[in-house]
Amino acid sequence: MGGYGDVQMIDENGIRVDGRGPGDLRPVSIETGVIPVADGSARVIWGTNHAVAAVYGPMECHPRKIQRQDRAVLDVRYNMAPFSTTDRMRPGFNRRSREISKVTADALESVVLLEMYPRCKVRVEIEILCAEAGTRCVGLTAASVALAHAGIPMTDMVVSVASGKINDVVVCDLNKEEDNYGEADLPMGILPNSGELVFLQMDGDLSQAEFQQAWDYNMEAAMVVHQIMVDALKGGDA
Amino acid sequence: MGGYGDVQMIDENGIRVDGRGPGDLRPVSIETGVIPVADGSARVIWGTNHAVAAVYGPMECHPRKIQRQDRAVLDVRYNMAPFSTTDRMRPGFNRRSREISKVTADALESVVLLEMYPRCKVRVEIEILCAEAGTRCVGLTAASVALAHAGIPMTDMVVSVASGKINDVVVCDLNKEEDNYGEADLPMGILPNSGELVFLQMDGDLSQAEFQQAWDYNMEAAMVVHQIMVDALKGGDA
Amino acid sequence: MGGYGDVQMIDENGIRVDGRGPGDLRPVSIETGVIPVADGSARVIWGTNHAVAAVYGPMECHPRKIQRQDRAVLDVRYNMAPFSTTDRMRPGFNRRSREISKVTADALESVVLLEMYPRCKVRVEIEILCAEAGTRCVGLTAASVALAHAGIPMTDMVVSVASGKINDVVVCDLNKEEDNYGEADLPMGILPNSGELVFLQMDGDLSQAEFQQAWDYNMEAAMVVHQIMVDALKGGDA
Amino acid sequence: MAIPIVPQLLRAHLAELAENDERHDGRARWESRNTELEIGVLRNAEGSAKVRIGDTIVYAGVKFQIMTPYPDRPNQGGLMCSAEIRPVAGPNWEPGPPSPESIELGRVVDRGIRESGCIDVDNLCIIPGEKAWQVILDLFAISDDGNLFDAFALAGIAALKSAMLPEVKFEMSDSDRPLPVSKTPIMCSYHKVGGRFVYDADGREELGGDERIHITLGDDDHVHSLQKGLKGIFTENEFSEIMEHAQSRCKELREMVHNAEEAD
Amino acid sequence: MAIPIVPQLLRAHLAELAENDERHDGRARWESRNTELEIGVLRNAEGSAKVRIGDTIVYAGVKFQIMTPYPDRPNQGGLMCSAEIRPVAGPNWEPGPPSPESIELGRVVDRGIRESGCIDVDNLCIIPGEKAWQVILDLFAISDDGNLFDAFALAGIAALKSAMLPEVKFEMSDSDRPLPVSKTPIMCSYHKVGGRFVYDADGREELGGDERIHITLGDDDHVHSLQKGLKGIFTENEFSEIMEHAQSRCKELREMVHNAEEAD
Amino acid sequence: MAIPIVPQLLRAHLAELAENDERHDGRARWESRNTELEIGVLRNAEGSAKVRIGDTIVYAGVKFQIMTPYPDRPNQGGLMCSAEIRPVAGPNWEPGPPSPESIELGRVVDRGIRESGCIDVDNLCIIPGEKAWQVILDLFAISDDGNLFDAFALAGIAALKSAMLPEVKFEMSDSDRPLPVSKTPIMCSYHKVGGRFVYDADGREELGGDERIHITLGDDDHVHSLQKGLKGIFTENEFSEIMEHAQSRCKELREMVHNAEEAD
Repeated sequence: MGGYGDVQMIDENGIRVDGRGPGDLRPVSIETGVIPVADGSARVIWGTNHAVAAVYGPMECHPRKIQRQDRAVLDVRYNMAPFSTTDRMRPGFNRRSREISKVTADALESVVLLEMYPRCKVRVEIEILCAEAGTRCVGLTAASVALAHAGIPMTDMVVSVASGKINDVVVCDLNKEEDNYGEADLPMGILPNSGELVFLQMDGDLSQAEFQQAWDYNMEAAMVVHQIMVDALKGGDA
Repeated sequence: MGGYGDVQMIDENGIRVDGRGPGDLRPVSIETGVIPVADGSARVIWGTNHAVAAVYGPMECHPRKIQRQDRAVLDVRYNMAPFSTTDRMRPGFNRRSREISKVTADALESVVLLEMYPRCKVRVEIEILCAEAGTRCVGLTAASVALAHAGIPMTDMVVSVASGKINDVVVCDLNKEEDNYGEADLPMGILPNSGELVFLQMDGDLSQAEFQQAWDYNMEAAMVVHQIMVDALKGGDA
Repeated sequence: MGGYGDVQMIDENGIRVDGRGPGDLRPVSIETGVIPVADGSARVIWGTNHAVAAVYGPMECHPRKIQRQDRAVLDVRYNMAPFSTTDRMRPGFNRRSREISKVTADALESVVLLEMYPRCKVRVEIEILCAEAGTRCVGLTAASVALAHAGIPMTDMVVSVASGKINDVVVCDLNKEEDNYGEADLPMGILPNSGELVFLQMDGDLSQAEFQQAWDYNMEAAMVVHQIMVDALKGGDA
Repeated sequence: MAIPIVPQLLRAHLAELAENDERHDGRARWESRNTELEIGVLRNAEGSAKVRIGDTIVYAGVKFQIMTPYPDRPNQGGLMCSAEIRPVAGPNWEPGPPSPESIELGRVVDRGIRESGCIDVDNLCIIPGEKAWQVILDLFAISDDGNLFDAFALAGIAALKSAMLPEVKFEMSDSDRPLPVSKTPIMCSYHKVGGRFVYDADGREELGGDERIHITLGDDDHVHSLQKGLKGIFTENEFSEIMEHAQSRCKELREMVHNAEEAD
Repeated sequence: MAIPIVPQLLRAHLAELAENDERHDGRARWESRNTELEIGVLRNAEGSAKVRIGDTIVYAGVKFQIMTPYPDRPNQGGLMCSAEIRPVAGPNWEPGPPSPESIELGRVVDRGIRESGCIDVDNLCIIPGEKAWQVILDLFAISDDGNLFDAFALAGIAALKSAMLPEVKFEMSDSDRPLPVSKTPIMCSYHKVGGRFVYDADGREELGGDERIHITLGDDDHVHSLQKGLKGIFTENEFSEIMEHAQSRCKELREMVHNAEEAD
Repeated sequence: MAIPIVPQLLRAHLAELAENDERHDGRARWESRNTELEIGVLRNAEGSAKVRIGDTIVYAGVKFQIMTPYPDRPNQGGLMCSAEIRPVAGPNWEPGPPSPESIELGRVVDRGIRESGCIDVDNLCIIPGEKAWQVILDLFAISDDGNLFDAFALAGIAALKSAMLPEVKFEMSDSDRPLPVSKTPIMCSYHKVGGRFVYDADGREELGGDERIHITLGDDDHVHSLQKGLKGIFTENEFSEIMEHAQSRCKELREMVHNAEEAD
């Protein structure tokens, strides 16, 4: 977190620069079937974030050496397009995208019934086309919808949201400025049916009480986003 | 193409800086057997270009995964030696040499009878020791002679020449200065027996009429170079 | 060798800056068992050099393609930790460490009875934690002790020492300043029981007579270090 | 009608169709798939376009950087064009460093735009010898059902023509101004399928076809770039036929770019 | 007692022990292995520490470089934290570029230290806009028997707290001065083994366990960094239990760092 | 006489020949193959040489760049020596990053030249602290039938001795001047084949042999560089015998370099 205490991002009435209250989400919209050649796909517009996710498989797993006798391998990649950021991002895997790919895979593996497809591979590709804070959450949410759209069986979908702290106030779903200048960021991956977690990170500085507030905001927001995911899947392809 | 219209490279009588007329080739000489450890090899001196090509194979194809059941694999590499250019060239494959390797392989695969050697590999190695414009043509021509020298069966040899445009005049076989400051470059790979093409690129600006003139120059020059190739192969090794 | 003739490193009585005479070694101490998870390990403190070596194996050899039917493969790596040098060393294999790994492997392969473990691999890992001249010798010596500690059979241990020349005087076991500003460096890998060699390099400028003197110093020093190695192996783990 | 996806069978199937001058999706030999162009679709890019040709979907985004001009060309800015086909775009695209195919794609599209001279690099100078604009055009495929070349080229020129030099962000002016783009080079690509060339091959035709030829033509039918790809032999007559079609089709696509510009 | 090393059998074995609330080495669920900390152990590093937790042994070394501050932050120096687990550290660590595991390790440890704000980067400025100190913390494992995360984090903060800015070497002063480090962030890591979380898992427990959670707490129980790793689901209650243990254990380890400092 | 190329059989065959003090191509133990040296063969290099030893053919080219001297050595230019053995040179050389063998080759040749002091780097300074010449010697094999070490070393020193500092191109003077090279270091390489060392091993002897020793001697028999390569044990007596031969052979090769220079 940048931690520039002197940028004022929330006023005395608890109204944030983009007009939201502390516990409000940005607008979220979801479409399925946006990548015609994929087995499943989704687009998530979240604030001004724009992510697409494609699912390929279950397919034959090669190289053979990564094949598993008892279950499918889940191959997840998160990537930012070069034009997705204010300053151009050089193409190619970097440490950040590698790590986000890994935690996203860890989250999804916790819910996908991989044992149903021994010796297979399921590829999940997340591409951020426009990035405005919280892309790992947006990407994980998009991947979850794309898996459902591809008909891959899961125990539950994963909904991912990040709350944080700005000007010493805990707020829900940080936007870009809040992410740059805020004091803490707590992204979580939540199973909406049980309230359990499959993904958790946090950076910055939160007292134990603030931490609890951010946690609660994420839980509430997850239920809202979950409904949008369900509606998109019911609504049929774009 | 550089496109510096203000460098005068051809006079009012159609005489170029190196004394050639618009349709003239630079001097070309070819030797075979210049790499004793190779199965076939050739050296082409073309103007002050200096290229050598070696052919190894047909040999066992490894790694296995690139092996083909019904034909041989043709593995072609084009490379510039670090001392081949005015400013030293850093060793290692770059995008340009990768692309030239690919178009050279595409051209040669069109004529080599690869079906005669199932599960084998034929390696073609092109090294530019001195570069003075048109090295992709010189290299492809050298590779073609080296394949013949190695006794690899082909439907025809490939002859490659590039014509272009300087000071609004279409000319044959650009030299280095003409390549740097000219307005267009049209390299072609021609089968001398049928006049058919296996390689074609073009950069710059040519009207439809100029394009036809450059095409015709290439066709004529290819016949001249073809005779030198045939003579070299008949003449025995260096 | 730096070859700065004007840095005075030895006085008229043959006393070096660190108090040693021309033929004297720096203090050497050796411990075994310093890496609990390894099959064999050693730490060598030599002057202010600090090296650790670990041996893993004999173990199954993979990737399969490097497996040998008639003997074990010896996989040796020499590496300097980023904090081992005055200016931080960027992590990752460089040409110097690659070459030292190779000559170290060549030396050890000459004595390890690899035929006793067909199709296996033995890994030898050398890490320099603090570097103060002569690290290839210190590392090779540490590796030799770690192999013995792991119970890998050898025809003899390898002892490695470097002598050289400073201010036109031949001296034994160069320290860091002497290595930086000296005129020659002759590292050798010696089998203490036969006086034969398995490792030899040299850089700088030595007349034939100076060369013989440096050679003789190395032979004498090797016997001293060998005794310390034997004592460490007898003494039991740290 | 079931279409075989094993390449060997697919080749035979496509050859059979070709004998009757048919294509597997019912198109005529020189007919293109439905082609759509949208501009201004990427908020963080200074210029952008999305192109859909059948089930092929690509984006192009333009970004700007400040560069120091090369010492021998103190008045010139630069143009960089980079194509990425990431594994999102289809079952057969692999992660890892750019494949020879995607390198060729980027270079062929780059050349068509660069060689047309549509971007006047002398126009990009800010302070001679010190500062100039570098234009970076990134081409990005999200769904590959064939003919990425033409999709990239179309999205590329449209994105450039919609791009604004970010003079406000770089504190050089109070308002951004459009990037000057003087021409509209257009690429048309042809694949040999079942022994004869067709226009706008889809994924199946690429898989079961032979060589391809890419032609970039400028506003006045001038040739700016050619590229033959893959193994295969072609005659002068075949080439003339293609060139003739390209001259008429390029005009139509150029119109589409101009219409999108005006609608913007 | 023989312990199976085939992961499948090992999982079963650990699960069986868990049913009786036992661990394979006899420890209680929240009990750590013997933990030792030494500082000032690496002569060529400007600050250093060695940590041993059971059979896990790591070093941390601090080096300094002079950097040019970023234009938008002319008064700030930098902190870089890099973790290497080379093949010396165990039979399963491979040579080559950093694995996803070691990248995650470095980033998680880095974040805990960075986000605590213990290094005031404004304090590292030498000449505003021109020169500043860059602190480089290198974490280096030589023996991995599990829980490298906590070992690295402990060695890292201890090495930083022992580091001297090399002002003599860089000809800026007649004597070196300590690097100012204002806080002591401590990481505690928990692994799910046999269905319940345990503290300080060793190599076998990592091999036969599921997800792990890393918590970095500051001087005042403030949370600075969290990370859940690996496949696995956990409940809010499980997390609360871990957080409670972390609050007490971090205090003990912080004490250990302070004692080592004083003894130095 | 058919010569087996399976290494195991080849070893046996070479050992048998060695018992009668014979070599597979009829040479005596200390006899070299036919050795030819040409200089000035590469038009775009500022200095160049081609060496042929039997069927081994290599080129060396010298290029110059302007460098900024290192702060601690403001009066010094630099020498960089790089060896490439590309797959053109033989059936067993693979494409890709430099192999350990080719890295060793480059470093051993580099050292022999560098350590002899034949290039006085103080002589390469143009403006102290600002500009100096960097000499780049590129060694390039096109046909490898063994003993690339000696071929590279011979071509390298000959190329350097023929090199002209390109003062015209860099606009520093009206005419180029020769690079000052004060000594002529020469390398001789020995391989253990069939149990005894031989001089100038060819490709087969390298394949069926054991360790090798490389010796670089200067004008006055001074030793400048040594390297033992590959697995193998040797005695002090063996080494003395080699050193004695190297002293006489280096003189002959040095003569060859001087003759080529004069003929130039």
